[in-house]
Amino acid sequence: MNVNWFSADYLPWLILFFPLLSFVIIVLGTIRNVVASQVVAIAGIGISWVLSMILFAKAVWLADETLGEHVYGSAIDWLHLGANTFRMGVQVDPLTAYMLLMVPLASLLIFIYSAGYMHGDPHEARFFAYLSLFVGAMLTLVVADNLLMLFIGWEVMGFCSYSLIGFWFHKKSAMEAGVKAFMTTRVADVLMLVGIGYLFIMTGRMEDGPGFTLSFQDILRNEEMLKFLVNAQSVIWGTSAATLISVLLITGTVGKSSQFPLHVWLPDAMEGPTPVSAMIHAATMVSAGVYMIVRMFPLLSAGANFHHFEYNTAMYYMGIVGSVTALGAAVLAVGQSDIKRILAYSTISQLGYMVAALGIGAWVAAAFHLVNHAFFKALLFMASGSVIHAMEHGEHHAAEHGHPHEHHEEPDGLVMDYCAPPNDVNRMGGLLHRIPITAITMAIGGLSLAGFPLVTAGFWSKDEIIAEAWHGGLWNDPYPLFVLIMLLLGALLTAFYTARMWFLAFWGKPRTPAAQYAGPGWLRDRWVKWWNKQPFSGEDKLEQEHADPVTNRSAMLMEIPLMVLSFFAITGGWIGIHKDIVGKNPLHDFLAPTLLEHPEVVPFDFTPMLVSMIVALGGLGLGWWLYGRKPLAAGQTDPTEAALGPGIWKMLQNRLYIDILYRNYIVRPLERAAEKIVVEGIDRDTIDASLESIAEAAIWLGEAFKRFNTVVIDGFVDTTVEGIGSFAGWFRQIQTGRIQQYLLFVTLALLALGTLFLIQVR
Amino acid sequence: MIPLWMYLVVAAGLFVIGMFGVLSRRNAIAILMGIELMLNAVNVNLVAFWRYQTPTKLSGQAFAAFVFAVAAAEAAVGLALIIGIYRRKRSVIADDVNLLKW
Amino acid sequence: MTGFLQDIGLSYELAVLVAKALGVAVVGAFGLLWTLLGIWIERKVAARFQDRVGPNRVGPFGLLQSIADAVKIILKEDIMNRHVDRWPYNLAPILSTLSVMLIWAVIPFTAAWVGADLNVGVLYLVAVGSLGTVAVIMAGWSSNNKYALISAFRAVAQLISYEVPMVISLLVPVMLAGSLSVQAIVKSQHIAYLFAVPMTVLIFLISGQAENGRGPFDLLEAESEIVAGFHIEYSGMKFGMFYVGEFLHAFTLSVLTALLFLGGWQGPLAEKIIPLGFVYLLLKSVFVYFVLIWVRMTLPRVRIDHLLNFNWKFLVPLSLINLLVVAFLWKLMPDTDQINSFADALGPTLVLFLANVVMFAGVAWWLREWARRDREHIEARRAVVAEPAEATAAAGD
Amino acid sequence: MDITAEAIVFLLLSVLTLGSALLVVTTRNLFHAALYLMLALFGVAGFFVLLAAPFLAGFQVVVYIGAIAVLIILAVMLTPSVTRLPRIYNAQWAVNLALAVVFFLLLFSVLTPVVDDLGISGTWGANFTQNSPADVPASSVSDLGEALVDPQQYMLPFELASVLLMGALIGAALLVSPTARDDEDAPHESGQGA
Repeated sequence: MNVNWFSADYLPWLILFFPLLSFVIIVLGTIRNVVASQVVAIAGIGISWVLSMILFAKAVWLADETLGEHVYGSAIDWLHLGANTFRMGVQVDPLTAYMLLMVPLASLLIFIYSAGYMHGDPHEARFFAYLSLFVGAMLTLVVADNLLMLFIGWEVMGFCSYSLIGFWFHKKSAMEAGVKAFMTTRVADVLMLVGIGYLFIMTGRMEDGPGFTLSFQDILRNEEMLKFLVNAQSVIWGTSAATLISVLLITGTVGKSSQFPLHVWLPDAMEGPTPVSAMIHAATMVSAGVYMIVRMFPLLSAGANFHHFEYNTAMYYMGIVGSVTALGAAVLAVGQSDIKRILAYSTISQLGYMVAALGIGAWVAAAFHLVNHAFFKALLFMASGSVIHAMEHGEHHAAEHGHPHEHHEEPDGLVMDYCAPPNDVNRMGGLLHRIPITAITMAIGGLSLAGFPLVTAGFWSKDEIIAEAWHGGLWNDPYPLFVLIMLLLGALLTAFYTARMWFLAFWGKPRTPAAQYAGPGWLRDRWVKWWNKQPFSGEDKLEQEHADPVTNRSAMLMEIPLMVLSFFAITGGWIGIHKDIVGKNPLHDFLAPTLLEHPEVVPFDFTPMLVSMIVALGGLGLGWWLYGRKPLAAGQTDPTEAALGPGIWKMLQNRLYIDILYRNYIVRPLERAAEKIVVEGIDRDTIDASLESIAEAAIWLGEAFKRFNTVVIDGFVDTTVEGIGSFAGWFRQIQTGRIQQYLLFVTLALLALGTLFLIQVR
Repeated sequence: MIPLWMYLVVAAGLFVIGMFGVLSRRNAIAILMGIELMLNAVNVNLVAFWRYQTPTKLSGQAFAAFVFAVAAAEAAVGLALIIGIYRRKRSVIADDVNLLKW
Repeated sequence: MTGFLQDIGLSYELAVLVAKALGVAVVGAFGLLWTLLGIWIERKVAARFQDRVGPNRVGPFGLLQSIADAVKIILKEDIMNRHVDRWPYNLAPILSTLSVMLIWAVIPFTAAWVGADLNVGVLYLVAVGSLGTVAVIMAGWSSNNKYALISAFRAVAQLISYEVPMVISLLVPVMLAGSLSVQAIVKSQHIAYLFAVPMTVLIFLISGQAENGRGPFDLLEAESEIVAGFHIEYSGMKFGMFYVGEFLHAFTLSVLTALLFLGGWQGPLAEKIIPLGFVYLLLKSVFVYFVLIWVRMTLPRVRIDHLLNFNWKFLVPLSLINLLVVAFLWKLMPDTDQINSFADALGPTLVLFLANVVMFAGVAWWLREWARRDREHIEARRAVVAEPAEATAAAGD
Repeated sequence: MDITAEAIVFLLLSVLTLGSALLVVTTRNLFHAALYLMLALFGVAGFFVLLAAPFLAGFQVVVYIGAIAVLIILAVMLTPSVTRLPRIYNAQWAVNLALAVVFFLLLFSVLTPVVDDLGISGTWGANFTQNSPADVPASSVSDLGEALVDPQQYMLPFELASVLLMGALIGAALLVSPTARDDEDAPHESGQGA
């Protein structure tokens, strides 16, 4: 085969190849060498990023409708199934290209950040191996040209998320969080696999169709196929095949992207190292779910005419699940004090936005928000990691200064409101002076998340979703209106809890000694001095280097990605500003050819924009009013708690008891049922019993054989052996050690031989 | 001239005498002497056959020469062993060195 | 001779037998008579070395002294200890003399006078020479005397050891002549081998002297240590026979040296006037014998370990190297198998002589290094021995 | 067979060799046995001369008598306390004697035409009756020398023999070297004698 690997048709293979290669190299080769593993992993993703950029540039260069019609891509035969063949292939259409802008870049930055964050961990090489595999799987999923290959990447990511969340496997909570994530997503994945299988079967039933296929090109860009699926009756009465498949696929996303009611795994997922959280929340895992439904949108929306506000079951499903998740998660985020958990709920909430946007047909907006969210959420998570690092350092430092370590019990299993001390925003305060770069970058990310008007990326993408909902809600259709209201409330709360988080962490005075001494690093201390108008002397520098020369490098490695991401958290949104404002919407023009039927652009309306501005600013303002105006002092009750009352607050902190509900009414009964029915009834009383009777029969037979063996065979063998033994005992007496006797025997033998020879000659 | 078989019979006698010495003498040095006698018997045979059967081909003489070399080596190592054993056990009786048995 | 005997009516075999017997008698008688003269010469020469006069009472210049001694020794009582091992004790002196006399069987006295020109003559020399060892051992053992036994031990060690370099050095003239026959070796010496291979001559003389148990190597009968050694229990003519054997052994060595390296009977007109060869041989032998007496009278006796060390660590390697060098050069030079005149021999002789000079230089350097190392070793040991004494002295203070 | 000089010499040598060999194995005094061994070896050398192999005869005297026998004597002298053992034969000597006689008779019956003459067996003998061999080439000694170093003939065994001798030399030196007795466990009688 003559392949030009640098043509756009084959380049996607290389993009996914290099991280996977890094994984193999690290696992098989450099697992003992941390630095080499770092280099290999970063080199792998770095090459991948460069190739992605090349591909993206090519796609942009070709930014007209032809890329939608003729995607880049190539495929090989993978598995022959009788008359049919599974083909594995890659494709790059505008949507993929847009994802390739985000995924490798965010991953690369997370990798660099990890090199600093994971410094000193005994299993750092393993960590990088998993990260590489994680990214490789995500890239596989992104460039896949069929649903099966996408599903492979999907599942590998499931495994990687399990491994990475439970990376500190000696910690029981981490291990359980890993299991929880894996099991929860597994529930959804099984349903999704059923959907994929059903889709595969249905495509084969179409007359004059392409035959059994899962290829995106064959299904999504084939109008007759979509029509056939919509009209085909499914196995469940009253629903079309398209509906059934869509619901199953969306369920997969509900698990993967952590939508209500399967959202419970994501908040626990931050038991893993912070770069993993950044990875899961931004670049890979949860994005994959949304990416999948964005990708499958033509199928999901088949039969609906949402431009004229006619929706189908799948879209209702998405819209309701998404908006409920968006608001619910935002509400939950308000009640959290763990900085990472706040961000986790915000992720769930934002993913809810995207799913809800798809539910009302805002396809471009969903993709837009997906990428923007990835940037600022990666930024926020890495910044929070930096904060945690600083707090841990501060704790050690405080201990050196005479403040005793606080020994905290780690949760054994599912403890709802546990918050690890360095993560607790109540224990922070005043960190702006200790870690200014982190504070500033986090502020940028937070503003983007909150949708600070006109400047930030988050504003533009979120605004587009709200605008679309507004557009639908204008027609007094209750469904878009419901979505709109939910999303607006969610946006308000998002701005509020973002402000709360930031002010609690960085504003005011330090509330604990740990916060007072937080934050190492040359750059940070230099900034601290600069901020406090103190000269940074050479002595200080020497002291720092003496204290911890390695941490300085880690700190630097952790801060560079923050600054890079800050840039994207702001500018990422500018490519998608509505064309009525700036005259051209390049993102929309670029993405639109992906779909067979180009999505219409909702006419610009100033009202929703104003509303969203007000909501965002209102939320931020409320946050400032409660937390920024007079910063929380040590020991003071949270103002929100005071406003809501302890009952609701406790409920919020316990995540509305959903997790406990699951535990008590699903997990435990299931466990009990498994114990009773499967273990005792089926396994022990039926299978074991029958096995035991077989075993008893076998034992009896064995006894019989044994008796035969002892008496007959052993008797024979023993007699032989004893005979040989006694003969040997008698015979060994000739070995007297007397050389002359031996010689006598030799001579006798010689004589015998000679006589024999003579007789023969005769 | 003397027929070949006379040489052979003398050699056989020498060999048998040496063999008896090897088999019967208790002293290790005497055993070694017996071995020398046997080797000499073989040499006589070799040379006699060379003389009577193939006087133009020197195989017999060459083999006798090699027997000399082997005998010299055997005597040197054998006597060294005997003296070593004597130093250790104060005995050169072959039957006293019978540790290697069942 | 055989012809004459056949003429007077004897059969061929008998004639040969008688002729041989006559030859043996003549040679043996000459040997014994020459002993008497030789002993006188030796005593005279030794006396000169020791700044004495030597025998001068009996006969002119004391010439008859040996005869007087012989008469005396024959007439002395033959004492035999009761505990001696009778047969070996009595056989030993005979064997001692016999082994020397047997050597004379292959010596070519002139171009025509030779007892038996064996084609394995040199090997015969070596073989018969080794019988002398047996005589010494037998004497030492059978005397049932500690000193004699020690002497026998020494004899075994010394004689077997020095046989190695001697045989190796004997190979050199064999190689140069291309024959084992002594007569052939003598005849091939158009230029005496002494000039071609002086190193070999030196090695041969040293090892031969040691074989004889004379000169600086007379440990077998070191009077000051083991009171005459293996012949301590012998008296009378048995002792006399040992004495004769020893003297003849030494003189035979001189004769062999003369034959193998000095051209033997060769000399002006030696092939024309046959008896002249005998005179030449005698002169050359006496000269070598004089040298041997010189050495014997000049050098002190060596210790047994020095003796063996010198042999195994110096003489054997040196003789091997010497043999290899000569063999290599001899193989290298053209037409070495067709040397029929003085002129033919000149070139190869020169080459070999030069090689020997180089070897001498190497040996001199080697010995110097050896001596230097020895000296350093001794000094180091002396320092080690001296130091603890000082240390204890210091501790005592 | 006529009574020629050669026959007489052969007879004498046979008596000498076999007689002294018998004495070697029967003499109580080992020193005497070693001397008899020398005599027997000398007789063998005589056979070599009779068989027109003077080189081997010389070799026999040099190597066997001059070296091996002397070494044996040395060994005898080094182990003096056992030269006069109460018994010189071990327990099986009678069997050995019978065996030796049978063996000799076996060989005798094979080798000699006498058996045929006696009519004991018609076809046993391998016929070794030739008594007038061809003459030995005059150059047999130098031929032997050349054969020993000829790559086509005996060079390999010759070199192997030299390696063997070297090994024996080193091995013997090692076996009796003073350092080899360091681990000695037997009591030192010599040490107490002084």
